Amino acid sequence: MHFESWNEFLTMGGHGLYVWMAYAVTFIVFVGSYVSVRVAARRQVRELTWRSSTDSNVNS
Amino acid sequence: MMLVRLLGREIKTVLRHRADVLNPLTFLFLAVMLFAVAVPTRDADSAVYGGAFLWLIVLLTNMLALDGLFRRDYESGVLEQIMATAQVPFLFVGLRIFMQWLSGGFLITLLSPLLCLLLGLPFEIFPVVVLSLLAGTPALSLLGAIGAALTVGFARGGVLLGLLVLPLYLPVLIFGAGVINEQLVGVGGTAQLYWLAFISMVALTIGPFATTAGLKISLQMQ
Amino acid sequence: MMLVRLLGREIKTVLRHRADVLNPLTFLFLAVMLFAVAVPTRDADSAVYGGAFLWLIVLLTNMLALDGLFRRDYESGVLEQIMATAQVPFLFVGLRIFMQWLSGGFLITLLSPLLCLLLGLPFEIFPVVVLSLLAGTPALSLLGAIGAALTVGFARGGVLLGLLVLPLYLPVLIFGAGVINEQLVGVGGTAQLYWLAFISMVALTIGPFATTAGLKISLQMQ
Amino acid sequence: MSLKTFWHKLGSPRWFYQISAGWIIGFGVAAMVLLLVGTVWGLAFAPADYQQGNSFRIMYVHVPAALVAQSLYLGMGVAGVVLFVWRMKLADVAIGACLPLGMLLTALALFSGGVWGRPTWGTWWEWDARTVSTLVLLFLFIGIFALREAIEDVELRARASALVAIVGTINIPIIKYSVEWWNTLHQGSSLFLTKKPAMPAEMWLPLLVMILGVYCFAGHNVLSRMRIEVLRRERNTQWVKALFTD
Amino acid sequence: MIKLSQLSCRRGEFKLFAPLDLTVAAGQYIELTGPNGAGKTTLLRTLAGIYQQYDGAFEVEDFLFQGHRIGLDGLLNPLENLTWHAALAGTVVQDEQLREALRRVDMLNYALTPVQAMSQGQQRRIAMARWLLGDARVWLLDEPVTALDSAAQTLLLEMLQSHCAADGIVVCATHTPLDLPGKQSLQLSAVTQ
Amino acid sequence: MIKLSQLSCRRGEFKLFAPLDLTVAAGQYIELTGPNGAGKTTLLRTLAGIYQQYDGAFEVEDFLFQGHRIGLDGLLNPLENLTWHAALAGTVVQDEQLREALRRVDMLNYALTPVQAMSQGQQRRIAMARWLLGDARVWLLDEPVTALDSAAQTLLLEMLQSHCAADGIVVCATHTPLDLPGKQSLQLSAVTQ
Ligand code: HEM
Ligand SMILES: Nc1ncnc2c1ncn2[C@@H]1O[C@H](COP(=O)(O)OP(=O)(O)OP(=O)(O)O)[C@@H](O)[C@H]1O
Ligand SMILES: Nc1ncnc2c1ncn2[C@@H]1O[C@H](COP(=O)(O)OP(=O)(O)OP(=O)(O)O)[C@@H](O)[C@H]1O
Ligand SMILES: [Mg+2]
Ligand SMILES: [Mg+2]
Repeated sequence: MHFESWNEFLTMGGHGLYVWMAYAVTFIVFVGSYVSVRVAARRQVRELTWRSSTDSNVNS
Repeated sequence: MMLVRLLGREIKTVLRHRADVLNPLTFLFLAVMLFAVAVPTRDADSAVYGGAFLWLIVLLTNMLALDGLFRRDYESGVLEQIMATAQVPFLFVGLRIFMQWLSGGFLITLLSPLLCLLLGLPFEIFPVVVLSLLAGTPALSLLGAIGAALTVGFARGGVLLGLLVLPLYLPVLIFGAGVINEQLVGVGGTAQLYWLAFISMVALTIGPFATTAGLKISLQMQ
Repeated sequence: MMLVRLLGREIKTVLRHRADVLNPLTFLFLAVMLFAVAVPTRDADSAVYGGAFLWLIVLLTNMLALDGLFRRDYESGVLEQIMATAQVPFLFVGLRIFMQWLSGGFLITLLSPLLCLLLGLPFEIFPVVVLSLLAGTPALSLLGAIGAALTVGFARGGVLLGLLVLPLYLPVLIFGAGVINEQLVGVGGTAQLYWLAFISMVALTIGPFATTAGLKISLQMQ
Repeated sequence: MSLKTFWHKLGSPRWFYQISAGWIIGFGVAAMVLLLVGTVWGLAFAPADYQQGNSFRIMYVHVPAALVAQSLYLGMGVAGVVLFVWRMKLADVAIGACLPLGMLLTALALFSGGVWGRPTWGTWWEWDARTVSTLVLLFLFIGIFALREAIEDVELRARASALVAIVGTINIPIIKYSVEWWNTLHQGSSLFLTKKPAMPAEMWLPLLVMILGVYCFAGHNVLSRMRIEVLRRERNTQWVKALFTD
Repeated sequence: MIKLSQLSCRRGEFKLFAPLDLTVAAGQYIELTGPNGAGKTTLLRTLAGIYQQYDGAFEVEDFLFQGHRIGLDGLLNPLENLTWHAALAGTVVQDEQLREALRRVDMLNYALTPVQAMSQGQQRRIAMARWLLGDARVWLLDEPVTALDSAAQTLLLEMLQSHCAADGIVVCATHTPLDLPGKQSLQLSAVTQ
Repeated sequence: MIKLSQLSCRRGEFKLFAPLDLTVAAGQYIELTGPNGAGKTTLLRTLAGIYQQYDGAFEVEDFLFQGHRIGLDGLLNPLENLTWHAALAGTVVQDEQLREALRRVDMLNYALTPVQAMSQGQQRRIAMARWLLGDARVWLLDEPVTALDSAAQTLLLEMLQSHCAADGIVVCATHTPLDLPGKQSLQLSAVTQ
């Protein structure tokens, strides 16, 4: 482990603000795009199941 | 009164469809970037050029958007209908100019701090830049509309538009860039700011009328 | 052969009517004058800005003229006829691009010494400016035509055109302004000149084909 | 299965839907592991840079974002060629899927670069070779995005964005070279797979892990967006209906 | 009520037709005929106040004008176009009236499609819906039959008949005669250039 | 010779009409009829190679196409436009042939006027002159009767008759039936959206 203590790890020799800001935004970007795809997929599944169930009983 | 309600509805409909808001902004950022790339040295007085260039590019973006302002309505016969049916045609023409300013000049003003950042202008003059743009861009749209109205009849009006409109734009540019330079040098540029606002007022009074007259002339040629 | 004679006649007819030659020039002179007015200090290194600014304005003028390049033929049905009747449509599209370059880029190149004078550039770099414009402007017209072809279908294509085309213009601007700066500093800028010519060659190969494909797409929307 | 049959099968959306499930899970897991290991390694264990101190750790986020963003654009160019030459509908689905992540990663590269520049160059924004080429990349992405927004018709939108992607890709090397020539204040490209990297091994190894991690993430994200688009486009076909009648 | 006294239109310094004198009472249908280039469009645009190079005088009550051009904004859909036109004429229309007009021209299921994504005849039908909404007494129509299919042509005849019956006036340039009661034909003779 | 096999056009993913099978021999006149929005223009633009969103296949020999749009450059005068079109089709025409074509459509004295300074009907006549110059065997015409006065309508009929007589083929979308010998009508039924 490069750093001796936790709080040194956090301050990063004075550059902590920048490093954590960059990593925070990266985390948001990655998780955000993952979640948005998941939500879109789930919404589509709900929509398609609803459509096909109404279609099936319409023409059955 | 009744007319205001009507105009409200027109703004909603026109805005929803034609305010392709995103494009003028990205075009502007690109142009600013091209400037910063083209100008190799970065030093104090480059800020002066930066300010002047910002105004020049706002002016050119405005002209690019103006060229198409009336052309489509001219070809489709909508202008014909405005002149034939409306009791107060200059009101509807004025509304179209307002829409163009809203999705052009006004938006640029809102985002000008970002542009200043890219141009490397010092922080303290950001408010002045915003103010100068706010005061100046209405004049750009109004005066530009006159040129657009007159040249809509010609096939390649775009560049003739430049010819007609640039002399009208000259004072706006001089004062706009002037405000920024004065501020940079420290001498308060408020005098130019008032001049800008004054030009916009004058443009507001003559703009819609002159544009309507210009459109009437172009319609004779159709 | 026969086709060349035909094209000769086409150039004559199109040139006589549509090369509103005067306009790109006047627009350019006005823009250069605006620059001279906007930039208060006149000193040695302003020549650097002058060179960069000249290229930037040539680029933006080109874009202004491009916006209307295909729009009128699109509306009048002439583009429809080209795609329907011509065995080799990209030839006639290429010819239109050539006409636009002739009355735009090429003309600016011919008159650039005058512009350099206005911008206060030293005499000895006039030939370099002319050469760089000659090598660079074909690429501007050819690449710009691709953007114009794709955006002709949209109402306010002008600014979307800027968005599509400016990134492609960046290298031309960098090398164009670069050649002038190198020359000013005394280091021979010939390498960049070859790069400009190379970009124009690449643009010549992909330009007409991509533009024709773009026009075909826009015609589907009519 | 020979490449020929693979290529032929790629034409059928249904086949793509079936095989992509496995790939998405594979990429997802790999990305999770690689990114976790890479971040921890880069943040906590890699030695500090003797000049920049710890701020160089932003590189582990900045470089992968920039590289993957560029490869996504090149991927769109390739998909454009596939669409024009072989008229494959899936290529348009690919372009539509790469676009959002590409824009996001370019913006991330710009942001992280700016944040990194603050302590090292003293300003948030510095006009130099790398910054300009990334900004141009962002505008190339926005150009295609704006064009796709402007065209409703699916087939026309496909051909128009394919054309712009191809022309853009042809220009990327020219833009890169012109920007490089123009002035390179930016740190020389220190990581070439061919020559020995300027950084010590324990510095660029986590970078390699992060780059692979982000590539896997991109694979996962793009493929899942493609699956959604394929389902949307084939929603009226029998096989999709059969899938969803429980 | 329309009154023309010694009205003749000019293109540059070239007179298009001999000066006209005409008074049109309520309920009448004037059919403007003449060869191509006789000046029918120019006359109608003059009466509509768009074209201003004429000699003599004329008076026209509140009118609506339909030229060779459709006059609709291609980006907006029929509902928005019709609302905008009503605002132009200073009248306020409820949504119900708009739908009724579109139903009458059989374009209700295109109510939300941008006008540019329609066929020539469909766009013409939207323009016809516009006439129904205004309360203009005088209709100035320039070749309204263009691009209309047989169903739309019969609808056009019905609309003109009911407008004239309600004391309205129709002045219509056309190359295919329309049999309406009380038709008065106005022949513009072509002048060689 | 024209051959359609299972040809149907699409707007987005919406099919406009049922697939068509048709073989047209030399000398025949096909009249395309159907309500507004049936897809006549789309079919003609597909046959002319302008519109590419179709299913099925078709073959058309060398053809000329006349759409709703005039297809002439407004800034150029008729002579220049006709020369340009001939160059487009790859044929060379002498001045004499141009004047003869303009004389036939009675537009000789407008030979030097820019096309944009002409009435709708006059512009249509210049387009008709263009048909005379090319040697295309197949004529694809979209509502050619628009804006033509009675004299021009009779001229149109004569031209179509002599073209068919000379083993040419005419495919014409129109709302007003044209009585030509050997007429075969092709009805496109409208599909509700
Ligand atoms: C907004 C600012 C910045 C942008 C847009 C940017 C962009 C980029 C890009 C696109 C790359 C990948 C180059 C390639 O294609 O291989 C890169 C790599 C790199 N950047 Fe930046 N950068 C920025 C700021 C910085 C700063 C401030 C530093 C350090 C002081 C830095 C250090 C590096 C390093 C070390 C690499 C790795 C070299 C390589 O892998 O080729 N960058 N940057
Ligand atoms: N530019 C367009 N974009 C999208 N859809 C269109 C466009 N033009 C026409 N359509 C649609 O395609 C269908 C057929 O149009 P087309 O112009 O071929 O009809 P048409 O038979 O020529 O009708 P008309 O007799 O009115 O000319 C119509 O339903 C119309 O709504
Ligand atoms: N834009 C214009 N500029 C100059 N002259 C024009 C213009 N439009 C028409 N003209 C001329 O004016 C005369 C009358 O034109 P107008 O359009 O009124 O004829 P019209 O009766 O409508 O013919 P059509 O039946 O073909 O529509 C014609 O000789 C024409 O050449
Ligand atoms: Mg007329
Ligand atoms: Mg049609």
